[in-house]
Amino acid sequence: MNAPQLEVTALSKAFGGIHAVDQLSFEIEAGKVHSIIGPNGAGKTTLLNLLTGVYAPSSGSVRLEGSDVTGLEPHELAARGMARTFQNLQIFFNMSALENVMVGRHLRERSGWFTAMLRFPRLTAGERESREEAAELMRFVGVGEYIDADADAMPYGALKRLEIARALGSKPKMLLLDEPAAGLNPTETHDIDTLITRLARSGVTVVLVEHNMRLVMGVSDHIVVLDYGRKLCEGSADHVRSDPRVIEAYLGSEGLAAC
Amino acid sequence: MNWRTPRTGGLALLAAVIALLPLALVNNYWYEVAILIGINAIVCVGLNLLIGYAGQISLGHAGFFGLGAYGSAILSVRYGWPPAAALAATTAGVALLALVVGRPILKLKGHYLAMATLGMGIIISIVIVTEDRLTGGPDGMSVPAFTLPGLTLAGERVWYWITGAALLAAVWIALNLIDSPAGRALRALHGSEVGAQVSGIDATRAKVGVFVISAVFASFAGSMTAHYSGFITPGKVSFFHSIELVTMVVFGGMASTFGAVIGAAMLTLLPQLLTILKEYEMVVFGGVMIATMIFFPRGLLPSLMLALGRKRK
Amino acid sequence: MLAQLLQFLLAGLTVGAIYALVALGFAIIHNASHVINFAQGEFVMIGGMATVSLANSGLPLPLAIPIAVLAAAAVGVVLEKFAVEPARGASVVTLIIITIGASILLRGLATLVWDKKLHALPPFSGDQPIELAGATILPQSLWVLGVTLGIVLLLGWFFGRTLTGKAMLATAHNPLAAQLCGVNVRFVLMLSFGLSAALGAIAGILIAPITLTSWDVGVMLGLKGFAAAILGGLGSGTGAVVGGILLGIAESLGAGYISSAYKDAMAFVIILAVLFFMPSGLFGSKSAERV
Amino acid sequence: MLEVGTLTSHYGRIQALKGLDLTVREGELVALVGANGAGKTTLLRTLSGVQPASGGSIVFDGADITHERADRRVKRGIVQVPEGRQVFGPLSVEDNLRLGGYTRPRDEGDAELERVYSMFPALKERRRQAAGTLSGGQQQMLAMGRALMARPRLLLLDEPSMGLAPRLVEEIYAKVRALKQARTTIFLVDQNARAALSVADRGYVLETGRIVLAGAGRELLGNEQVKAAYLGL
Repeated sequence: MNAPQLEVTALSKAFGGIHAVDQLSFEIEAGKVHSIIGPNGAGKTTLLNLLTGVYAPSSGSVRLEGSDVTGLEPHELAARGMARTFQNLQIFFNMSALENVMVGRHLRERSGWFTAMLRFPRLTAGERESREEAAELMRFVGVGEYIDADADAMPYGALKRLEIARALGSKPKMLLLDEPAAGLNPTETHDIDTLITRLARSGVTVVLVEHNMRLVMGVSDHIVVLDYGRKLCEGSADHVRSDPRVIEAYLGSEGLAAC
Repeated sequence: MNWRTPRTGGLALLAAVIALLPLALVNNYWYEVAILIGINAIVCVGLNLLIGYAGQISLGHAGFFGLGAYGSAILSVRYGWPPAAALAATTAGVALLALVVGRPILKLKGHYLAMATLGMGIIISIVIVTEDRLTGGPDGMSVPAFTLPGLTLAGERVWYWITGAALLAAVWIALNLIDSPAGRALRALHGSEVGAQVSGIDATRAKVGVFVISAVFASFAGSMTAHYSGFITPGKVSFFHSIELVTMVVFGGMASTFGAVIGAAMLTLLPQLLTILKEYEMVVFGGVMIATMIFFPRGLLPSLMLALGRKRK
Repeated sequence: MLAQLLQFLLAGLTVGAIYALVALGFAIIHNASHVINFAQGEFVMIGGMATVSLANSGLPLPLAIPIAVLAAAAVGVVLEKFAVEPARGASVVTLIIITIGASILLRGLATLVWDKKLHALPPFSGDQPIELAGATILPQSLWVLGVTLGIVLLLGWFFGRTLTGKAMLATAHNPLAAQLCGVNVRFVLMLSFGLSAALGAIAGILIAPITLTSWDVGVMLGLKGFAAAILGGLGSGTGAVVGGILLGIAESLGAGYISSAYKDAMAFVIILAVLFFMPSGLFGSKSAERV
Repeated sequence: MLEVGTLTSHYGRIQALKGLDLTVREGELVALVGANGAGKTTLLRTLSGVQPASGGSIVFDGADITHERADRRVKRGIVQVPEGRQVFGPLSVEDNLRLGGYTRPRDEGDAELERVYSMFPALKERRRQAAGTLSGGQQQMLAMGRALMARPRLLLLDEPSMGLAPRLVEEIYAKVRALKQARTTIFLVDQNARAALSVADRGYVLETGRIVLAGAGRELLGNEQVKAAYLGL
């Protein structure tokens, strides 16, 4: 087995004394689909925020491809190949759909402020390339029909995929998706399912936080189950599905059902 | 060439207005008003990059305007520098200052940022009023005309064309910036700061960058004012002028470069027109400000475009 | 030496108490609505000017003062109802421009209703300075300190003991949950504008006998009050009071020992210095951004 | 008692409720289950009036309250325990409770407070403590106690078990059952489908803003579709 791409060790985050993520350790292997599941309030989104630098951890460490990245800023982690989407969409509603995806290419743009302000020819060429690639990405995630639309004129389901396109703009090595299927209808969810599989096949490591179990069980190579910020168990879909602790955490205790 | 994009059609329209406006300027007074509009518009175009596009408030930009004006004045009067060198040195100095203070200031958010920029502006203003040996204090100081080797630039007509050209350049630069990777980064910060950060944008660096650019625009306009009018007073450095500038930007429409120009034009003209109201001037002015913001919270130009767009559909 | 220091401290304390009252007004409105009310200084002006004109028309001070305070409170409520409420949901900058417009409008009205001259209000109880360990203090300063202390205690009682006060705190902390408890948040909004206008007016009346008053006296006082509120940490009542007193004392010491020309700059130098190290002020809460 | 007809609501630009019908009868405990993002919380907020309805109607006790202000609805007896507790952190436990009784006559306050304390003795011990320092379970108790102070005729419970340990979930549900026995009408929303449906008289399943299934609580609990939706079984 290869060295893990991401190594999380004893990671903790406390908000005002309450541990949202508590002494969490796990590993993520390159090119696989990893899912993080758990009941509401289990700390999944907090974990994603820690991994992508949105929050600084209270303690513990994160190593990416062997080097310590604990406490780095989000843009520094992005530069090391991490990209993500958000449960509460963080779309730039003041921009067009295409521009949203072009922002995702930010790290790969070559022209700086001066080139931009005086509009040197180099910029125009770069812009053309950027636009074409962004349009291509939009078609790839299945929102090609909105290439000329403003972001605030797009339906919810399309916005979720627009965010994925933006995340892909940086050509990430690792893509973290926070509830990509929440609020989507079954057809849309199925499309996300296909998209994740295609991404994984193209070599991107996918880290998925999701409530839709059918989606999770279908696509994941490896699942980490969280409860109260701690790791309840981890393993393959079949392994996790048959763990009684998981069933209890999800459906509530058997004792309750009996009364 | 697509004439309907702002960079081509909008610039052409602005150039046409600037070229034809002298037909309507019946005397030197109106030339003066037109120049004042142009100068305010240059500051607002820069300030709009910061407030409208990047979403960072500044209630202290009159400070940069004042530093530009007084920097040019002091270097050319007290130290005998040629005006062009004074202008260049002042602009560079203001850019450097904005870079240094921008970093800690722009880490602040919301009302704390408003307070810090406001404080910065007021400190600059108080220093200018107090250091009267250099600045002439509250009475102001006179400034020589702008000269280039073998050429003296003076008179309303000459400055009208200089201001017009400078405004066109300012608008062109702003439009270029907006429609570029750097400009998209700024707009992204406004749309969602965390979304921008995870896309690889260094928020602090981008904010400081646009802060410096907007400070340079203001400083340059200040230097122009000093040489054009030949006399400067601390009034243009005051807190009120900072507020006036922000109001112009918001009034015309945030995140709209031409909106900033229109806002500058409207709010420079309005007090001239309101003088006929004499003692009611302030009441009406305040009332217009409130009403405009309530009925057009996005500013005049964007609201107008929205209405037009709806009609077309 | 020591007497001089004491003298500066007393002067700073007096003006600091005024800043504290204005800052409390900023904090109360910000808590209820997240608006920074740039017209806050105008309430100070209205308080002073209204009292002067009522007193000149022959009304005794004990009657003129409450009428002036109520008038200012009414202006505050009207401001909320007709300028702030219709713009609900607008951006922070838009709201700032609206309150600045209101401030210009109120100043314009003041020049119409009154005039552009400076006015003096007689001190409440004579102007015979009182000796105090080598320093002197005006009786009016004692009024300022006493009334401010009284108001701080009264506000403490209001927010700490009454259900209406607690409903205001609750609304500030969590408007959604307050609504679910049956609190009418619009009423709370109006109440907070009225209350902070009254506080501003009282500040204006207290200080008028010391510094004179006029139609434009509110601008600097408003800005200093804002600085004090930010220094303390927006939204914290204790912060507003401490911020106000600190600014007043720093200003007075700065003017006395450093340079009187830079007296007005002191407040802003301090606020910048503090914000660079404590971006949420002295007592402000550091809220983690939830994504 | 409560009749909701073709209710729609938009959350920002998203249509969260897409024409939703349901009824709650006096004395009933009705549960609503559904996945994250299905619109459960939006529905409760629309019922409480803190989120505007964009279409349809809400009728309570025969009166159309679709566009009534939130505080008036509390006076009518529609009281919500919001998702994530939302206690007033800096205020004391007792202040939180007293604010719950904000709409009630002042002289009832003390008696009501004793009633709530007798139901939640843990709160009485901590009456002077700031609510923000309580544990998650205690905060949930406080949120429920705060709602009870308003003497609700219809109690809306949003995700009472969220983020709580199983033992605490059982404790909370024991209180819910006690309330039910006291004939309080309850509308309960929970992601913990088993817990919610097992105490409910009737249940609804919500999926992307629409009711897709309705029936008796036990019946839904055994439904294959419900099982599948929650664990991919």
